[in-house]
Amino acid sequence: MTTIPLFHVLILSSLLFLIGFVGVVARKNTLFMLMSLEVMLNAVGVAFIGAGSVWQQADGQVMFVLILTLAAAEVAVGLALLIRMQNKYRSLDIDLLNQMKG
Amino acid sequence: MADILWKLFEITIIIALLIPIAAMLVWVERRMIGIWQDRHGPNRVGPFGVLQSLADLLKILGKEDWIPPFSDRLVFVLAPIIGAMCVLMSFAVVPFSPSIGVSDLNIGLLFFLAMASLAVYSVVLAGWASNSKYALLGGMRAAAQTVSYEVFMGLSVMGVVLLTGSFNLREIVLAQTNGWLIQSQFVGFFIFLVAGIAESHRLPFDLPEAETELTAGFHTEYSGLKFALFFLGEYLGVTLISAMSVVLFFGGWLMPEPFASWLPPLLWFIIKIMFFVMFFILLRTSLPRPRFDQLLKFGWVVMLPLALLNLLVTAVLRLTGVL
Amino acid sequence: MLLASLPFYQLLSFLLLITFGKKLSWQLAAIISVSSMALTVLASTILLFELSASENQILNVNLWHWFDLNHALGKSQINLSFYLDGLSAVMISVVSGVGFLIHLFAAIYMKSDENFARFMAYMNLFIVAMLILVLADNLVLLYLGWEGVGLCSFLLIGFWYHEKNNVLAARKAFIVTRIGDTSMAIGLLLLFNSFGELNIAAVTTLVQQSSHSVSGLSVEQTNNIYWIALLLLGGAVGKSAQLPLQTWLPDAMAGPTPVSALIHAATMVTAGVYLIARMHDIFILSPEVMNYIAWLGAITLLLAGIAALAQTDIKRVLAYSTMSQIGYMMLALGAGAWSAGVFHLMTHAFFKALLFLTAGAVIYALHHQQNLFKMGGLLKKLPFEGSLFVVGLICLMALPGSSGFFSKEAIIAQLWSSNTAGPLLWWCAILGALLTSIYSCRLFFLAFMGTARFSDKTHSEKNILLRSALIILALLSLFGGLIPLDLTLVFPTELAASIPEILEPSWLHTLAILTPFIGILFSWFYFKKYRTSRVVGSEYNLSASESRLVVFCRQGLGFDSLYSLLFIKPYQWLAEKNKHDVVDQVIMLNAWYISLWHDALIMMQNGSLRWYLAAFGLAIMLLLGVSFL
Amino acid sequence: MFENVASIEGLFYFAGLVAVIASLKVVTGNNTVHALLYLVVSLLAVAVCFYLMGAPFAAGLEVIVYAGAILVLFVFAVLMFGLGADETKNAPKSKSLANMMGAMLLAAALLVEIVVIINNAEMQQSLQANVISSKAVGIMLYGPYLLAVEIASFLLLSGLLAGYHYAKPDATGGDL
Repeated sequence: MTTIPLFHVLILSSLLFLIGFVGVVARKNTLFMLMSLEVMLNAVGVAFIGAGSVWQQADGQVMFVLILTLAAAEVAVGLALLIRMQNKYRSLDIDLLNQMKG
Repeated sequence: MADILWKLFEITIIIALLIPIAAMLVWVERRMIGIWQDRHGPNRVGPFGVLQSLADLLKILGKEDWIPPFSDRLVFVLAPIIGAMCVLMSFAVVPFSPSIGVSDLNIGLLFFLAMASLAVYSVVLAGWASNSKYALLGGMRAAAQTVSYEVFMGLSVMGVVLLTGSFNLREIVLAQTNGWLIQSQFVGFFIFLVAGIAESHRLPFDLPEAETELTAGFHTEYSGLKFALFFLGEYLGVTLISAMSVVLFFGGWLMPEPFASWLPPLLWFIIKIMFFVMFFILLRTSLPRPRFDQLLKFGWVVMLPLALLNLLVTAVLRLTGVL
Repeated sequence: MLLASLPFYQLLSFLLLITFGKKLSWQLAAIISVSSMALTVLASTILLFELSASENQILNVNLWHWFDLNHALGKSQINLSFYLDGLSAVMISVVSGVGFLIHLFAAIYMKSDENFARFMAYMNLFIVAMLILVLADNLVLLYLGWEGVGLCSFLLIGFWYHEKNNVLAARKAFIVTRIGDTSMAIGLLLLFNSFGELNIAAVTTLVQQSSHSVSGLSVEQTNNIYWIALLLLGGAVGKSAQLPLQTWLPDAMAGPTPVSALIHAATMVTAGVYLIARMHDIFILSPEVMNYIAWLGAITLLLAGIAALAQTDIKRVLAYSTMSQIGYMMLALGAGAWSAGVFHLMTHAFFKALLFLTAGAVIYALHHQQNLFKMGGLLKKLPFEGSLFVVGLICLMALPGSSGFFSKEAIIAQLWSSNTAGPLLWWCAILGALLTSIYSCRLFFLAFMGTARFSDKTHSEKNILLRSALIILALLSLFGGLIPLDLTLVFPTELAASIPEILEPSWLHTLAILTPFIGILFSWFYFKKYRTSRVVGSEYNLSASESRLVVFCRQGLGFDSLYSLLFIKPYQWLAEKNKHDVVDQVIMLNAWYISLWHDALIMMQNGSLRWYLAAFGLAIMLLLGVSFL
Repeated sequence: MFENVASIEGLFYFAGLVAVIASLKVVTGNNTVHALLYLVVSLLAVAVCFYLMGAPFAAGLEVIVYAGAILVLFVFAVLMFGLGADETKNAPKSKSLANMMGAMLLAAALLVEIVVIINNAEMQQSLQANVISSKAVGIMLYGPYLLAVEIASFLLLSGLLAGYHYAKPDATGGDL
C-alpha cells in the first residue's frame, strides 16, 4: 500500500552510491575504501529493490540476494588481502601499493 | 489513534514484566544451582532469599557509574544498551498468546534472527571500547563464536519454515495445532538449542566472559548500571531462546486437547518457557567449558553439516509428501 | 642446354665453398673451384664450336620465366634466358679462359691464406655473375649480373678486411660504381618506357625497324635515345673506370693480386665496353653520344697514361695502364670501330692478366714489396717472371707482332676517317701510345734493371701449375692477335667506309707503328738513371721524385681531391649541418606523437588504485553525459 | 488512509536521511570502529527502507547477512589485526572535507546527471507497491535464476578459499 515514488528511491540510491564513491576515491585507508564499497553495493541494492517493488517483480530481490553473496565473497577476499597488506607494510595506505611506476 | 495507544500500553506491560522476570531469574538460577550442588544458595533476604535480586539491584544502582578514561566513551556506553535493546526488540515478535504480542510481523522469524545477529555488536563493541586486553579477547571470542553459530542457527530453523511455509511466528504456532514440530524437527531443535546457548553465551559456551581465563571477558571494565544492563541482556536472552524454542518447536501457547483447557494459553506458554530456563540452568551446573578452538570446530565441523543435512532431509521428505 | 649450364658449375662450387668453407682443406677447396672453372672452360669451348656450326651464329636458351612487365605497348616477358652470339662468345671465352688461368694461379698464390675457401668462393661467384652479365638476353638479367660483379668486386677488394685501407678502397669502389649503376638503371627504365621492351634482341629489332621505316624515328624517340645512350654510357663509365668515375680503380689494387688481374684488368672493367658494344644499335642512332664516348676514351687514356708515369706502386702503374687501355676501347667504340674495340678487349685481357699475375709473382717473391723504387735488377734474380713481364709489356706497347699490335693498330687505323672521331682523336691515340711505351719502359727499368734496391732474398714460386698458367697467358698474349675474330654478323659494317671524302694521309700507319719505338728510344735516354742505378755508400741513389707536379700526377691528377672538394666536403658539411636530419625529424613526428600518447598513458598507469577509480568515475560521468545528450 | 500513506512515505524519507547521514559519517570518519558502527546504522536504515518498499525478506537478509555477518567480519578483522588506527602514511595532516574536494565535485556532477536522467525518463509515476513475499523470491531464485544461484555459490566458495589462502601467515603456506 506504499506509494513511495521510484524517483525518490533512485535519488536515495544514487546519493548513497555517490557517497560510497567519494569514499572509495578520496580515502587512502584501504579499510575505509572497503567500507565505502559496501555502501556502494548497498546503494545498488536499494535501486534493485525499489525497481522490483515498482514493477511488482521478485527479480529485484533476487538480484539483491546475488549482490549480498557478492558482497560476502568480496569482503572475505578483501579483508584477507587487507591483513596481508597490514602484515607486509604495517599500514593500510593504499598509496603504498603503487609499485607499478608506469 | 486508539490502536497506537493500545500497542504502546501492551509494549509497556511486556517490558515491565520482562525486566523483573530477568531479575528474578538471577535469584532462581543461584537458588537452583545451590540445590543441584547440594548447598543453600541465597537465602537471607526475604523468604527463601526471594528479595536477593532486589538487593543486588540496589547495590548496583548505588555503585559509581565509572567509565574508564582509556576507553572509547561513546561506544563504551552504547554497547550494553545495544545488547539489551536487541533482546527486548526480539520479544516484539514473540507471540505470547493468541491475543498478546507486540507485533505480528510476517517475517517475524527473520526479525528474531536479525536481532540475534545484531546482539553480537554489544559484546564486541564492549570488548573493543574497554581498551583492555581481557575485554578485547572476550570481544573477539564473542564475534567469532556468534558469527559461526548464527549461520546454522538460521539453517536449523529453516526446517520449521519449510514445514509451516511461513516466517510469521504466529502462523508457525498455529501450524502446530495438530502436533508440535519437535516430532519431525528434533535434530533442528537440538541444533537450535546449541546455537541459542552459544548466541546468548551461556555456560558451557560462555567463552567471551570465561572467568577462569579472561577475568570477566568483555565486561571486565563495566560496573554499575551498565553492568546491570549486560546482566539483564543475558537473562533476557536466556528467556528469549527458551521462548523461541517453545514457539518454534513446542507449539507456543498450544497444548494437546485435554490439557489445553486447564490453564490459559499465556500460562502454558510461561510454563514451557520456565521449563527451558530450568534446563539452561541445569546445563550450566553440569557441563564443563570447552576450549575456544574446540567450540569453533564443533560448530563448523559437526553442527553446520548436521544443520544442512537436516534441512536437506526435511526438504526431501516435504517434497515426497511424508511431512 | 650446355649454354644454360654454363654459370652453374661455378654457382655449385660457390655454394659448396661458402657453406663448408672453413672445414675444407686447401686441396679440396682448390680442386672444387679450379675444376669447376675447368668445366666452364670445357663447356664454353664446346659452345664456341656449336656456335660456329649454327646457321645464324646465335644460340638461345630459356631457363624459366622470371616475371612480366606491363607497358602501354604490351606485356614484356622477362626471362632467365641466355643468348650467345659472336660478341658474347668472345666474352665468355675471355672470362672462362683467362678466368681459369687466374683461378689456377690464385689457388697457388693464395694457398697460405686462412680464408682461402672464402676467397675462391668469391672468385667463383664473380665468374657466375660475369657469365650472367655476358649471356643475358635481356637487360634486367644483364643488370643482375652487372650488380653481381659489382658486389664481388667489393667483397674481393675488401677481402683482407682487417686492414682499414682495403675496406675503404672496397667502399670507394662500391660507391663510385654505384653512381654509374644508378645512371644505368635510369637508362633501363627510360628504355623500357620508350620501347616497352628490355629484351636486347627485341630492342635492337625495334630500334632498327623504326629507324629504317619511312617515317623514321619521332623527335621524342630520338630525344629519348640520346638520353638512353647517355645514361647507359654513365653505367659503362662507372664500371670501366673511365673519366669521371675512374678514381676507384687505382685504390682497388688493395685487393689480392689475382683479383686485380681477373676483375680489375681482364673482365669486369671491360663490362662497360661490352655493354656499349651490346647496345650499339642504340648508340649508332645517337652520334653525339658516340662522339662523347670517343672523347671520353681519349681523355681517359691520356690522363691515365700521364698518371701512370708518376706511380711508385707496380700495381698502380698497371691499374692506370688498364684505365688507359680501356680508354682505347672506348675510343674505338666511339669511333664506330666496334670489332676493333672488342678485339682490343680480348687481347688486353690476355696481356694485362699476364702482367698482373707476373707482377703478383714478383711481389710475392719480394715479400709483398710493391714499391718500384725498392725493386730493381729483377731480370737477373727472377728471370722467369722477368721474361714473362717483358712479353706482357711488349703487348702493352703494341710492338709489331704482339697481340696488342693487331688490336691497337686496328683501332688507330679507323680513327682518322671515322665521322664520330677524326684526326684530333687520332693524334690523341698516338700520343697515348707514346705515353704507354714510356711508362712501360719506366716500369721495366725501375723494376727489372739497375741494381737491386732491396736486401731480402727473393723466393720465386716454382709451382709447375702456376708457371704453366703464366706461360699459357704469355703465349695467348703473344699470339692472341692471330685469333680470327669475325664479328661481322654482330656489328654493322664499319662506318668509316661511308665517309670517303676524308682522306687519310699515307704516313698514318707508319707513324702509328713507329710510335712505341719512339717512346722506347726516348725512355732509354730519359730514364738512364733508373736502369743504371748504383749503390752509393749505404744509400740508394734512387728515390721517387717529390716535385709538386709528380706528386700531383701520382695522386691521379687530383681527381680525388677535386671530388673531395666538390662532393665529399659539401656533403659532409651538409651532414654536419643536418646532424639531426630534417627529413628524419619529420618522420619522427609520428614517433613523437606516439610517445606523447605513451607518456600520457604512462601517467595514467601509475599503479595508484585511487587514481584508477577516479578515472573510472570520470568515464562513467562522460558516458552518462553522452547518453543524456 | 492518506495519513497512513503519508506516514509510510515519511518513514521512508526519514530512514533514507539516516542512511545518507550515516554513510557520510562512514566516509568521513577517522575512527575505524565508529565508522563501522555508522555503517551498521546505515545498513539498518536501508533495511527499513526495504521493508517500507515492500521487501521484508530483503530487509531481513540485509540485517542478518550484511549487518550481522559481513560487518561483524569487519569488526573482527579490525580487532584481531589492530587495523583501528588510520595509518595512512601519505595522508595530508588536515583531514578536512577540502581533501575530498575533487572526489566530491566528481560525485556532485554525477549526481546532477543521474537526477536529470531519472527525471527525464518519465519513470517517476508512482505505482502501488505490494509486498512481495519471500516465497515469490524463492521461486524465482530456484527457477529462472538457478544458474545465477549456482554461480553465486561458486563465488562464495572461491571467496572462502581466497580468504583462507591470503590470510594465512606466510610461514605456514607452501608454494601454491
